[in-house]
Parts: sequence; structure tokens; C-alpha cells
Amino acid sequence: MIHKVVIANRGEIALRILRACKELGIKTVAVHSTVDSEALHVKLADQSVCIGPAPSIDSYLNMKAILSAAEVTDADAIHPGYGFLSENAEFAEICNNCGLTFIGPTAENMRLMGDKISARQTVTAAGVPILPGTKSGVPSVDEAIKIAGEIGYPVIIKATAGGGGRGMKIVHAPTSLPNAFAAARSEAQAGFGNPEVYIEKYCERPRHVEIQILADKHGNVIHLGERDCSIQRRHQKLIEEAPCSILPDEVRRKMGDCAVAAAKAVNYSSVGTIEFLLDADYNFYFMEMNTRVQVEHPVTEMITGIDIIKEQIMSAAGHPLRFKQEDIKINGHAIECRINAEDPEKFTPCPGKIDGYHTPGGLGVRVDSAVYDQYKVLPHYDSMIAKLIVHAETREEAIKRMARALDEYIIEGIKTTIPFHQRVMNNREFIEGNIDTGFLERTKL
Amino acid sequence: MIHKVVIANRGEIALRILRACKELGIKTVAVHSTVDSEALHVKLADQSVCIGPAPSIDSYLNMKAILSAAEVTDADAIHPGYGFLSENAEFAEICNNCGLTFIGPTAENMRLMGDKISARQTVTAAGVPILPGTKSGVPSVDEAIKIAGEIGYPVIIKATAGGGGRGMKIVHAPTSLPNAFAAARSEAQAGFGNPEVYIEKYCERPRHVEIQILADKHGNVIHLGERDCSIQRRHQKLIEEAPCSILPDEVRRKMGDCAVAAAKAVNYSSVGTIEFLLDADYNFYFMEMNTRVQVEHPVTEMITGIDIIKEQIMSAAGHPLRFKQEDIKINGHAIECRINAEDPEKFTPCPGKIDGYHTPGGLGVRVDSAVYDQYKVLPHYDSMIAKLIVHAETREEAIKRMARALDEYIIEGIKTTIPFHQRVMNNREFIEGNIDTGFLERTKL
Amino acid sequence: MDIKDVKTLIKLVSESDISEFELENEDNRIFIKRGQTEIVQVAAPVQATAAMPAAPAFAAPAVAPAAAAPAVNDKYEKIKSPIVGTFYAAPSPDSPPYVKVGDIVGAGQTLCIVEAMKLMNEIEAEFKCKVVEVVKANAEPVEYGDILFLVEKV
Amino acid sequence: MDIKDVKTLIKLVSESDISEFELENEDNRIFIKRGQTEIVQVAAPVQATAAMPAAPAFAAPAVAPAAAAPAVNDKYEKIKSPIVGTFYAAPSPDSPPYVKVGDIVGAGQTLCIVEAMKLMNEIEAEFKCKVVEVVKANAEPVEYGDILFLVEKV
Repeated sequence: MIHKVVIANRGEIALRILRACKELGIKTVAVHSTVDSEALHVKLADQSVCIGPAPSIDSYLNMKAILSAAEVTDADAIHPGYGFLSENAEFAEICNNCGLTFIGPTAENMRLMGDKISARQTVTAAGVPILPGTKSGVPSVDEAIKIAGEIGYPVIIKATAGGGGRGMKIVHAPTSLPNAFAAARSEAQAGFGNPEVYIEKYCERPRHVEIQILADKHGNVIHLGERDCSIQRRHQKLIEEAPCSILPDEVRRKMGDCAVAAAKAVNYSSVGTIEFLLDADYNFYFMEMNTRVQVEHPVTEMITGIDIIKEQIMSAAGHPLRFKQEDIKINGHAIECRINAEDPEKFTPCPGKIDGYHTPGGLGVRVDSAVYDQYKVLPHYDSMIAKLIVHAETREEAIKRMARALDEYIIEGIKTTIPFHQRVMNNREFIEGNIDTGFLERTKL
Repeated sequence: MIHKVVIANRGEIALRILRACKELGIKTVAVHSTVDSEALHVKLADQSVCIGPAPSIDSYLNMKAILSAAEVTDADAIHPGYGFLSENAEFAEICNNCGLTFIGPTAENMRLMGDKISARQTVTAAGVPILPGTKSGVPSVDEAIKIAGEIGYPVIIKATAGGGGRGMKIVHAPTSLPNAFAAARSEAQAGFGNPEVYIEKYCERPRHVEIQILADKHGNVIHLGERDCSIQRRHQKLIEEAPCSILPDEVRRKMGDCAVAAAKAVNYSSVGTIEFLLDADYNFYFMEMNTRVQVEHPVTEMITGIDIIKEQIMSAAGHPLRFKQEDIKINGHAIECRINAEDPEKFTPCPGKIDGYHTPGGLGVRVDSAVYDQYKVLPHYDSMIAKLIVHAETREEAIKRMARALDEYIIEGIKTTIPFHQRVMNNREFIEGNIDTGFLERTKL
Repeated sequence: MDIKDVKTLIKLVSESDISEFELENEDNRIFIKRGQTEIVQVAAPVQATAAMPAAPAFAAPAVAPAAAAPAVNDKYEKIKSPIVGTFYAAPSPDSPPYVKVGDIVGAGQTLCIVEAMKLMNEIEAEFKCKVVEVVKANAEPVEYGDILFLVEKV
Repeated sequence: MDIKDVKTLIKLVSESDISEFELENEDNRIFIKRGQTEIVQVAAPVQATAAMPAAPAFAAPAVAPAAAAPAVNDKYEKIKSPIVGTFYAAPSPDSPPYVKVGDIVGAGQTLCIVEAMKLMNEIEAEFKCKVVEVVKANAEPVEYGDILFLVEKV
């Protein structure tokens, strides 16, 4: 078993890992930059080591310093959390070469799934659907008609040199394709000085739905159901929930099977996530795999009752999974709000000292946060300061619980996104579950 | 449905009720004494009414003031919480006469179960076992032998005038009864000036095990499993858990059936608790019924996923139960520590201002507390300032989770019983589940 | 140094962890400073304390917070409500009020009624005084301890 | 000095642990400052409230808290560990230490080794100085920024 873990991260995830270790009877070493010496996980760890100055590149991304910290504290494992070195295959490799258990997947897992092209090839071979499309330029309208016919309508024509929606044409039937193709090309020429366009399957109001994977070093892979992470702002997730409220059981089962197949295809051996795009007709397409624990893992913990970090540690220590797929039962509904030290209107970061702090409590409320009263939110790192998670019998009850918990949450001295979340919880479209990745863009909150 | 509830209580239970109301979309009125104007539930309620000065008799026990508060705020229901007026049949009656829904059982329920003698008669008629014994003096050794034979050994001989263990004799077989009887009488004479003794069934290392009842106004009664509340100091519960770790399934089923039978025997129509004494041979005996919600209800919520306060409100509003007995599933293990503003060694109350407050968080941790940083714990009321509740897969994991949560809990400025709970969580006997109501008396922590 | 050079420079500095950079010419004065210094101070305390927001005492928007009044009128005696209920200035809707501002009232004289549970509780003056202000409006709900009248001992 | 030179300079400074760098010409004024400037702010109020208990930095009970030392010895220069690792006072267990208290060492002379990942990193004096105190014990683990020696410029 693992005896002492270096937690190579900071903030709430460092504390999350520390808590799991404490409950497993594993000693913890907090590594931190000079400016993080007052961090909660540093204060609560069994030992702490300052590994470098504020810039991440010199501290939390400094492999040598982290490995030295493990060496001088006689630790036998490293948990990378998320971000920083968590998906760095080289780091995982060096850890293993140093005799340290890297609590995560193998370097090979990361390399295969970290590269978009090899990941797409691998999962396609495993029978997992990917978003059909050409990715490269389509020269003629005849070619375009042929491709669109293969892909199936609706399709979208995009400028290869473009971006930001300009020059895009959505085509619902073959008859309108020639005109749309010509228009797209001329708009591309006008907009980007290059008429080249490509064709892709068009997803109407897509949802971001992902499957949590749990795997061991003995070839066992199961999934813990899905999460809906459609509430995003500029591709940054802000609110996550589990399960996805509109997913038909049949699709849920298929998506879960695909995720397990994808993980098995690379001999995956830790926790991970397979991200899918789900369209309005419940077709789903593989986007990418995250080969680490994710920010939003708590919503899955709430509905399955499984401590994902503990399972990840046990798996890294070589224990076989304690569960089979049929043991996994989904209970109720969970929602997570990421609370950032940001202006709730403009989303500009607001670091500074917290002066007045009170967390919500009561039934079904979980707070994962590393801040405390008089703590200084640092400008050097991510602005996420807390995750507020609720669990209830139904989605409707969970939204009400989240609303009342947000009302109780007091963070003074700095601006936070709590008011933003309050607006979402009171938004009719959100309450009715009419969400997709474009929700925040089109919704006046 | 109920529209606006007067919460006729204070502290954490007032906040607990407020949270349930908020999530149900019910307006809340906080009533408070002059010294409680800064209480958290007062700050969070939709409205608040000061009903009197600090002494409970003039405020929280002042029926007229509470009813007037309901009148002036146009409330249509009153939740009494626990303590104060919660088991006052007259108050329940007046509420109903005033057209206010009393969120609790009927006055008749309270009267039947509030009186020990009528409660014993009622449950005996329903087939529920009670602790056999004479309660009144046994005049002769022959009579004693006859009674002990009926009760079954072991029996205990106690002085009718006595108390505190003096003059008590435990008898395991008929042959030792004459000597013990004579000795008990002479010790009773010497100790209390009265030789009279009575005989009762002796419970070895008894546990306090109670069954949570959920009933509606349509005759439906179910139970939510049991709680083990054996960790007591001077008959005051300090730590509660659910389920009772040593209860055989067969006994659990019988105890549950008895509790439901007892509740049905009085046409019970709200939440309530049937308390049993459980002896080392798993015999159980009815002690009393609590006709209100209890301090320790959260541990049952954690293992059943049912919001007991919401169900209580819905039941009072006339809704039939949403569950049948077979719907109730017990999941994992939960523990609650009552955190009191008391010296953790001597248990003397320590009111005063909280100066530094940080609550634990993370997976499986729930805090039910109405205090906050800079809040003044008042000398006028109960010393309980927080309930820390954890939920985990197993009892062992729950104990570890409680230990780490207690380590994270910071309350400065006043003394609390957190260190006491930390000692219990690290006690081998407790960890092994060797607990009974005498645990704290005999254990050196 | 042309615009392209400046552009390159800006890009370079942006991508490095340099916090200050100076370059002077003919011929050369370069100054480079690393590490963030000033950002830490950003912490602008928005609110001094007042951690908990308060619930309104009664929904009626007309009700002035009870706590605010006394500070202003420290020099007068306050007659407070001994119970929760509804304030009535007059014995019936058609009657004139018991007292009005400027009235001199004797000890034991009725000032108003606070109704609770259909019971009319007459509030009496405990000493001879002059009515300075009738704080509550007719039919307004009152809490325990709410100020009903400001008076001046005479 | 052209833009390419500047680029090289920035890269050099970025990759070093230099915090300030100045270069003036004809003919040369160079100013280099090492050590993180922003660390100064971190020292922050030691903690007025002290709500949070601190984890021990390393288990070894002999380790004096790094933060405590400087206050006492403000008049000396501090030689700090630029990396996490293990402090060795001598090149091998049998050798005499590189330096001892009272020694005068020249710029560039090795003071000790901090071993990290089996690599022996020699820590050199940057200026001529006299060793006032060897703060760390042999084979003791050191953190980034831990004080290794107190010295006096000579």
C-alpha cells in the first residue's frame, strides 16, 4: 500500500486529495510555492515543502523540485491533481523511474489519448463514434455533395482559415448545398482572403456530456455514469450536473459502453473522463479523453456514493476495483457551481483578501474549497476558489437546494461569481433543462 | 399547501427548518427573543418577529407571543422544532383552534405517548415488549423469587427510595436471590432509611437504539431504520450513529415492526421516534416515544436519502407519504457529533464570542450549525452550537471521516467539545463498536 | 528601433515572467525586473465587516427598522410594546385616537391598544408625560420591544 | 545591441533566477540582482488571528523554522538554498566540511552541496565573505529558500 503521498498541486484539489489520504491513513506532503505557504492544504498536511517561487513554471510545474521534495520526505507516491503536471507523460514516466507511484494513468495512456489524432484513431477502432467531417478543404461542389451525403444532414460548411462563426453555413438538405457552398466560399474569400472550406456534421444545440471512467491495473474498467457540463463560458465549464437530465436510458447505456470500450482500447488504468458532444437527436460523438481526475468529479461522487479520489489511490496502489458495472447505482441528482474570484458580470479576475467568510451547510450541501477568512486569493493562479455541490432526490430539488445554499454563502472582500450562479438557478430555461453549450451566449441572465 | 411557517425555535434546528422551507418554496418567519436578534436563522428568514426577552418562559415558551407573531405575519403554520413547545399538547391544540397547522403530531398523540404509564399500556397492547419489573416494592423473598422467575434472570434489585447505583444487586440465578434480596434491603435501609426494594429485568451493557417513524394523516406509517445513541453522558446523547452496527437483521426487522405497531396504535401522524433499550442478547424493550423531530435525525437522513423535515411538513400539510416501507433503502453509515460550547474535560458550559470560525468540508461531511464568526454563544440557552455529521460506506470509514472533519473544524474564542469527540474517534473500544450507555462512564478517553 | 522591433519586444516580455523592462538608447541602458510585485496589493477591501445580511423585520415596506429610531431620539422617553401584536391608535375605526402629538397624558391613561389573539391589550402611560411622536401607524404589526411612542416627562 | 541581442538577454534572465538586471553602456554599468523580490510581500502579517494551525515543515524535530532565523540575524547576508534537496556540508562522509564558522571564502568557492535527484548541486559563494553560521545540519533536508549560511561580506 502507499504510505506517504506528495500532493503536487494547490487549492481545493490539493485539499481534496489530502482529505482522501487522511481517511485512508496515508501521510501527506504538501509542496508549495513561496506565496502559498499560508494555503489550507499546507497547514493541514503532515509535512510541507516549499519548492520554488510564485511562477508555476518554477514551482508547481518544476518536476525536479517536486521529485526532490518526494525524496527528502521519503514519500512513495505523487498525486498530480488536475492541471499542472497531471497530464504530463514525461513526469509520470520519471516518477516511475524514481520508484514513485504516480497516482494516475500510465505515460503511454497519456500519450495515446493526449494526442487528438491518435486518440481519434484509437477510439474509432474501438467502435466509438467521432464527429464526421473532412477537417481539410473540399475543392468542389460535387465533392461537397458526396461528402455531405456520407456524413448525413444537417452539415456545416466552415472556412478552413476562419473562426468565430463567420462564413459558416448550415445545410439541412442536398438541394440547398450548391448555393450554400458557393456563398461560404465567397464569404471565406472576403473574410479571410482564402476561399477554402471544409464540411462537418452539424450539431444542433450540442450538450457537453462526459462519462467518468474508473479502471485498475488488472484490466478492469467500469464507468460511473455521465455528467452534463453544458453550462460553459468560452469553453470553460462553470456548472456541471449529474446525471444528464434529458438522456434516454438507451443512449446512456450506449454512451457508457463506448466510454468503457475507449478506455479498454488503451489499457487505461486510473480514473479518467471521456468527453462527448451530444446533439439534439441524441447522437453522440467522442471529443477527447481527460487522463486525470476532473474539477467536476464531485457530482459523480454524490450520485454514486463512490469516493473517486480514494478509488484512484487504491487503483494506483495496485488494488483491483471493488465494484463491477452492475454494482453502480445512480441516486438522485447533483449540481456543482464553480465559484471563481471574478466579477460576476464581466468575469474579470478579482484576487485579494477574503474579509468575511461563511459557508452554507445542512442536508445535501458539500463545499470543496481551500480558502478561509483572511485568506489572500493570489493573482498568480487559477481564479476558482470554491466548488459548491448539492445533492437531492431530483434535479428540481437540487436547483432549489443550490439556490438556498448560494444565498447562505458569504464571501466578502473580493468579488465572486456567486451572483452569476444565483441568476442561473433562477433562470426558467435552466430550470426546465433547456441547456446546451450555447446557453450562456444566448441567454440574458 | 402551507404558505408561510413560523419557526418557533432557535439555533441549528430553526435553521434546519428554514432550509427545508426555502427548498419547498415556503415563506419563513423567525421568532426570537431580544438577545437572539443576531441569530443566523433570524438573518436568513423572510421575516422576523421579536417575541420577548431572553428567558425562554417569556419568549420561546410564550405561546401567546408566538401565536401573535403568526397572526401579524399572516402565517398559516407553526413548526415547533425540538424542545420548547414541541411536545406541548396544549400548544398543538391552540394552534389548530387558531386555524394554524401545527407541524407535528396531534395533541392526542402527544398526550397518549407523553404520559409514561399510558404509553406503556398502549404499546404493550400493541405487542411491543417493555422492560419487565414491579416498579413498586416487593415485600418478601418468596414474592421476589416468584417475580424473578416470571421476569427471567438476570434481574436487578433496586431500592425504591434509592438512586445512583447504591443498594443495587444483580442476580443471575434463583439460588443467589435470597441473600441478594436481604443484602439489598439492609443496604437500602442504611443508605436511604427505607428498606423497600423492587425487581426489574437486568439489562447488561444496554444500548440506546431508537427507530425513526414517518407517518401521515391517512393512516400510513413507515420507519426509516434505527439509530444507536448509546454514547451518552448523564443521559444526554453526545454521539449518534445509524445504523446500529451490531444489530442482527432479524432483530432490526422485529424492532422496526414493533415501532410501526406502536405508532399505529396511537394513530400517529407525523415524524416521531420510538426509543428502545437493547440488551447484550439483542432483547429490546420500549422506553418511550418522542413525539417530535429529534436532534439526531440527520444520521437517518444520510443513510436513507430522505429529508425528514420536508416529509414532516408535507405530512402536516395533508400529503400522503411518498414512500412505502419497501422503498426505504439503507445506504452506508452515518455518525453525528454534537458540538457543545463546553469545556471538553469537565463539560461546564462556556458561552462567549466566537473569534475565528472555519467549518470542515468535502465529501460526506455535513454541518448543521447556526453559529458564525463573531457570533456570541448565549448563556441563556442550550450549549449545543453545531452538529457535525458524516456519511461513508462503512462505519470504519465514517469514523475516519469524522476524525478528519473534526481536525478541520476551527472554533476559537470559546471552548468546545471538539477535543472530546476527537478522543472518542480514536478510542479503540469505540472503533470496534463495543459501546453501550455506560461507555463514557467506564472509559478513560 | 522600428515598430516591428517594439512588437517583438512586447511579445518577448509578455511571454516571459518579466515584470519590468526598460531600454534606453544611444547607446543602451537596459533594465529588466522579474517577478510580480505590485499585483499582490490588489486586495481592495470592499466591505469592512457586516458579514451577515439581515432579514427584514416584517414584510411591510413602510416599517422603519426599530433599531434605527432610538439613536436619534435619545433625549425622549420611549414607550415600548410589551407584546407582539397589532398597534391600534384608537378604540375603534370610527373613534378619534387615544392620544395625538402634543397631548399631555396622566399616569395610567390609555395610549393605544396592541391586539394579540383577538385580545385588546390597552397600553397605559406609566407616568405623566407629553406625547412627542406616535411612532407606529394605525393597524401596523409590532414586535416585542418596538417603540410605540416617544414622550417627554412633565 | 540589436533586437536579437535583447531577445537573448531576456531569455537568459528568464531562465536564470535573477530578479533584476541592468546594463548601461559606454562603457558598461551592469547591475544584477538575485532572489525573488515578491517574496518580501509574502512575509505578510505573521497572522493576527492565527486561525489555522500550521503543518510542520518536515518531520525532523531538529529543524528550526526558517522564518524565525532572519529576524535575529538581519545584519548578516543570507545564503539560501535555490532548490529543494538534502544539505551536505562536505563532499563525502569522510571529508572535512567545505567551510566552517570563521572561514573566509572567496567568490565562486563551494560552500556546500544540496543534493537533489542524485545530483550534487554545489552551492558557491557569490562574493568574498566570512562564514558566521552554518544554519543547516549535515544531511538535513532543505526547502526552496531555506537559509543555509549566514555570512558577512569582507
